[in-house]
Amino acid sequence: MTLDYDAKMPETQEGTEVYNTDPLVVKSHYDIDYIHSYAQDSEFFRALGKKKLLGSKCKKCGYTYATPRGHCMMCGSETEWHELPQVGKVHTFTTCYFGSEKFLSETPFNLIMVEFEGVDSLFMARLIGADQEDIHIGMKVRARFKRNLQFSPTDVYFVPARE
Amino acid sequence: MTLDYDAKMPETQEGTEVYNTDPLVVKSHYDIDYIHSYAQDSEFFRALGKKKLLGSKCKKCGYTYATPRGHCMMCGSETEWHELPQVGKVHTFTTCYFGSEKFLSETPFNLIMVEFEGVDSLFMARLIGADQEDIHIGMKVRARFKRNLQFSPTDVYFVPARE
Amino acid sequence: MKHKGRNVYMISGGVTKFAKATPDMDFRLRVKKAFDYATNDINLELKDIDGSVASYFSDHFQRQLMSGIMVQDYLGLTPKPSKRVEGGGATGGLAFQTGFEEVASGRMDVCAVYGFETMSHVNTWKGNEFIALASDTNFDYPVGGFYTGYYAMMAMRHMHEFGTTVEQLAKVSIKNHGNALHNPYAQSPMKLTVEDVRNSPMVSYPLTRLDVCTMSDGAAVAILASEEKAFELCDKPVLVKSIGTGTDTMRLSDRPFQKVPLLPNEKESDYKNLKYPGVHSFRAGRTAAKEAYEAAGITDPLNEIDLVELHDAYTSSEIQTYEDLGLCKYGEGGSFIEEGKSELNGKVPVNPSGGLLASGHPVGATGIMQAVFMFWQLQHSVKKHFKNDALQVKNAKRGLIHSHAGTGTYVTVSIMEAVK
Amino acid sequence: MKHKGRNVYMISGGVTKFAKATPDMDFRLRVKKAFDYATNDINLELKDIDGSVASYFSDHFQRQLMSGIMVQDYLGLTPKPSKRVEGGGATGGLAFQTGFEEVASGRMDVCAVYGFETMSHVNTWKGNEFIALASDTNFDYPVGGFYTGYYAMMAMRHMHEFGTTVEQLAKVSIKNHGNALHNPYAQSPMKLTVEDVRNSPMVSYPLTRLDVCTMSDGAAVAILASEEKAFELCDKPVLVKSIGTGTDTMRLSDRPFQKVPLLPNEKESDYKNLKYPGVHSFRAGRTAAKEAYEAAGITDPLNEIDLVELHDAYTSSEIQTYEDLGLCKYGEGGSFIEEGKSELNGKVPVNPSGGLLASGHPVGATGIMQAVFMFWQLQHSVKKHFKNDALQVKNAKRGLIHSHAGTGTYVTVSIMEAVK
Ligand SMILES: [Zn+2]
Ligand SMILES: [Zn+2]
Repeated sequence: MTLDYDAKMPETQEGTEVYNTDPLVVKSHYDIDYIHSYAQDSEFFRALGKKKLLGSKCKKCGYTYATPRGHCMMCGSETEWHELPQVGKVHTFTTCYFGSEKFLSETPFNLIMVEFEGVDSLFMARLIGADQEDIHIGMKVRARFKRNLQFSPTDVYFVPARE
Repeated sequence: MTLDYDAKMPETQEGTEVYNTDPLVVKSHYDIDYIHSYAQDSEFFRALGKKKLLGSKCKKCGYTYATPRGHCMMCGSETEWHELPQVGKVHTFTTCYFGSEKFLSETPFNLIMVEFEGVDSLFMARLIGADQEDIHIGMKVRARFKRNLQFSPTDVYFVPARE
Repeated sequence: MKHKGRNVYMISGGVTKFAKATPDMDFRLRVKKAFDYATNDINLELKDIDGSVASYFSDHFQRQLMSGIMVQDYLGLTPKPSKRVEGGGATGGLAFQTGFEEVASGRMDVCAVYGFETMSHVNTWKGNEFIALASDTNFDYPVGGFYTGYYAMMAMRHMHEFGTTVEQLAKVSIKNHGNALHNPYAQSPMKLTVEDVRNSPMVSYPLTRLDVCTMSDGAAVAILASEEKAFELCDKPVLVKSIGTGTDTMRLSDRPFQKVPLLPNEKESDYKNLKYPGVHSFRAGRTAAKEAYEAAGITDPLNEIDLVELHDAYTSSEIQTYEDLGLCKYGEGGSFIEEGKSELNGKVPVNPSGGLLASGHPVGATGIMQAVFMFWQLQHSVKKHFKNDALQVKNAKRGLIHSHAGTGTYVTVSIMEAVK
Repeated sequence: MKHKGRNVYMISGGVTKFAKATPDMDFRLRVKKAFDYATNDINLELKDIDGSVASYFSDHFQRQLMSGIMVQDYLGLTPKPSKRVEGGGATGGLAFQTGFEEVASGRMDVCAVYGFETMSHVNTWKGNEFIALASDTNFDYPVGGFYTGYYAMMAMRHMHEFGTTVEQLAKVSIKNHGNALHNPYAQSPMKLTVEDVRNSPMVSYPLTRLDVCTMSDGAAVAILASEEKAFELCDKPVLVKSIGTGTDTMRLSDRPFQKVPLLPNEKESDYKNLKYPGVHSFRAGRTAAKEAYEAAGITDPLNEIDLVELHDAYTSSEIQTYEDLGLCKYGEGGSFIEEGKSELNGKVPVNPSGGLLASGHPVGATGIMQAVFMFWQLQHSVKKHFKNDALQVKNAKRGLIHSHAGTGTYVTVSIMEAVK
């Protein structure tokens, strides 16, 4: 090209949404598609498809986690997979009437921390089949699994269990 | 509700895109719509619609900026708006053959830093009407403005000017 | 502390009025306003400042990475040294402590710590989502990521362990919103009753709207200095006597069940059957308090601390924090507020400013705002800065500030003392 | 430094092999690998560590806010004190210096500094966008936000001011990729010619693919300690003699045109007509070097420093940095590489490890990786850790590490010295 002294950017009708002019307030959008690896925790998510709930057990000190953890925070050693019981108790709970934008349409929903017999730590999950006033600490709950996985920890959820 | 021991999350066909199973690699999307205020710099963007390029001038020490700055970094005092000349020189330049995802479709494009007579700092902009091999440091350029604003600093751009 | 570094003093501070949205100013200008207030108060010049620490929580809220350098630049502090410090809700406290270390280590004589957050960039529920991205995005966020939900579960367990009641939670809200009636910088001053709190919309059981702080735009600045410079530049510097920090696991699920780390005024038999921290207490808060108390030689916190500004993003966490700080024993937090011990005229006023609940919580600014309010208390200059002295704690000689990140992942405690 | 704090030593280090993508490990496990390497090397136990500093650049890259606490947690370091430090590309250097201050201030006896970044979370061009979000999102990012473009403009001006050539840039690429042939941790070892570099795809004129570093997954850990602990825990500790930091404006447009801040070996007449820094030089780099040199008593850097690991994200910035560090005068950077002065067997080997260009640049890990490689050089233990001693600088007694954020907004310089 030689120099074009009269070059002109083409006009487009791609506008900007403006919420105010003084100060000038505009809408600005951003989005991202991540390539996200579950890395050393992958087996947890795959196992949900086999209706298995996997925690971790320290090979050295035996501390047992209700969550996937490649290494033990107590002694620093490697853990191995450890199948969790599918029945536990409500250690604590809440019912969310509001929430993050992503989950607003699902409100109200119950969150619980589950304690399992013989396991040293807890597991956080949704509880369905009970309203806020039906839930109490110590209540027995059991795990259920989705058939069509989303490879999310919500592929497992809990329901009330008979005492 | 009384307790529902057989409660079941409805199955959906909302699946997850999976790139690998071992390790488990999934697509995860995130997007945000911001309510963004240009705040004390608003006038710069509005002025582009009147084909004016506004910089800032320190009320106290007189230092002149080719960019909007509410306060002077030299002495900490407030600045006032200061209309910039619309003709300047290329202080430095490049041509981008690759870029951020958002601008990939616009490559190759030229970026320049413009120096203006009597102004202490520079202004970054696109240059059109010239290919990489036509551009040189010291080259005269002039500002042009879009008619349909996007309230973006690209509402002003530069083209080669006759010496 | 292992060995003592140089003495560090706070010599000035500034805060913007926190508000839901202040679109007329960007974060740089907001910090500049707080910074100018602080520098004008003692006629400090840019050349007196050796460097800075930037405090903000979230690139997402800011819609701008490396916001710290843009403030450094706007304030005219380039090319001086600076860095950004972050740790969720405790960001301000951590940045304040980093400023302390800049001076204590001998590197800087005068260090400006500036904090800010722009939370009006998105609507409230998107804001809650941003905050929830600071929980484990593989295991916690997807389950219904919402920090109020996490705190509500902690509150429920605290109620279960200790018999804490929702009325006791409400009393924290009443106290803090009430104190704020006299704080011109506060976002939400309100005169409330227990019924008001309990009847406001339920957010996450048992926490209602009035048990939870709001989102804010705001900025705060603290200027720290060495002993020599402090007395040269300021008529009434305040000593930062000691600092402490604790951490805990990201996932609530992973919190252990062990023994309580004891303060000097506690004994093992106090907590025979208590598994600690579980999800009812903040081990990081206790750890931070222990470090700060040991370095300051405090063995009886309730009697050796005159006032406290603590991180009450939730009414329940204020009660839990009384216990972590050893103002009362674990389990006694509910009665501590019920008996009025943390009221403005109580044994140890807690959040005389109104706290986060009523002052607002622009995350990166919050911990520094606490330092500024505490500085004014210990200078006995509340009247000058608030234009009224209703909130001036009369005997304020030694104060504690406390900053806290999501479910207690990072907690800081710093002790400040009047010296004149 | 105003006053001297306690002496600080580096006592161990670990690095993962940097790679484009390592999906088998998340960031926590990557840090654990580097951490275990460091602790095993000197049989350090968790109980020996007083606290930590977390180093990572971007919440966007991590897809996780507060990633630091998840590492703290994974390493078993809770409830000990920690915080995250950030400053773009200089994050690692800033975190290393923060660890230094934790020890120098007397707060910690042993501090673990861990850095990491997961850049394989997005494709390369999205990654470039994330990085560009760390330029002014109102004024620079929308114009075509691309850091290689910004650096290319700086390089063009450097060529204009000083006559630097693209062949000289290429020589930096050849040197660093060549050195990496002997570094088993390096991502991109390559034997190159000037033609290879110039014929590789043009990214942003005049910078080609081989003038620019790549994105990486990786982690690095440095363990710092007080004098007493250093000699107790480690056979061959290395002194961190001094630290320095500088900053500059976020927008390149706002950089001033003033006088060069002189080093002791320079005089005003050297730079009669040079407007500084403009966009050809990094004022923050010069500021950082001045602070570090003054504190270490260095007056003649070229003769008093034996080797350098510097931030060569672009070949042009390595040349610019020779000048900022005073290894040569402003304007002489091109001939400095051309004359082989920074070669492995030159006057002062620069980036014997291969630098960022060849080792990789997982942002939060990078500055700490430099510290680890320098530590091994000064311990004369390269052979042990690399399984070959081709890169061991024979006379390595005093080294300089240099970390740098986008267009020189934050720059750190730290001086390390062998003591045994
Ligand atoms: Zn173990
Ligand atoms: Zn001025």
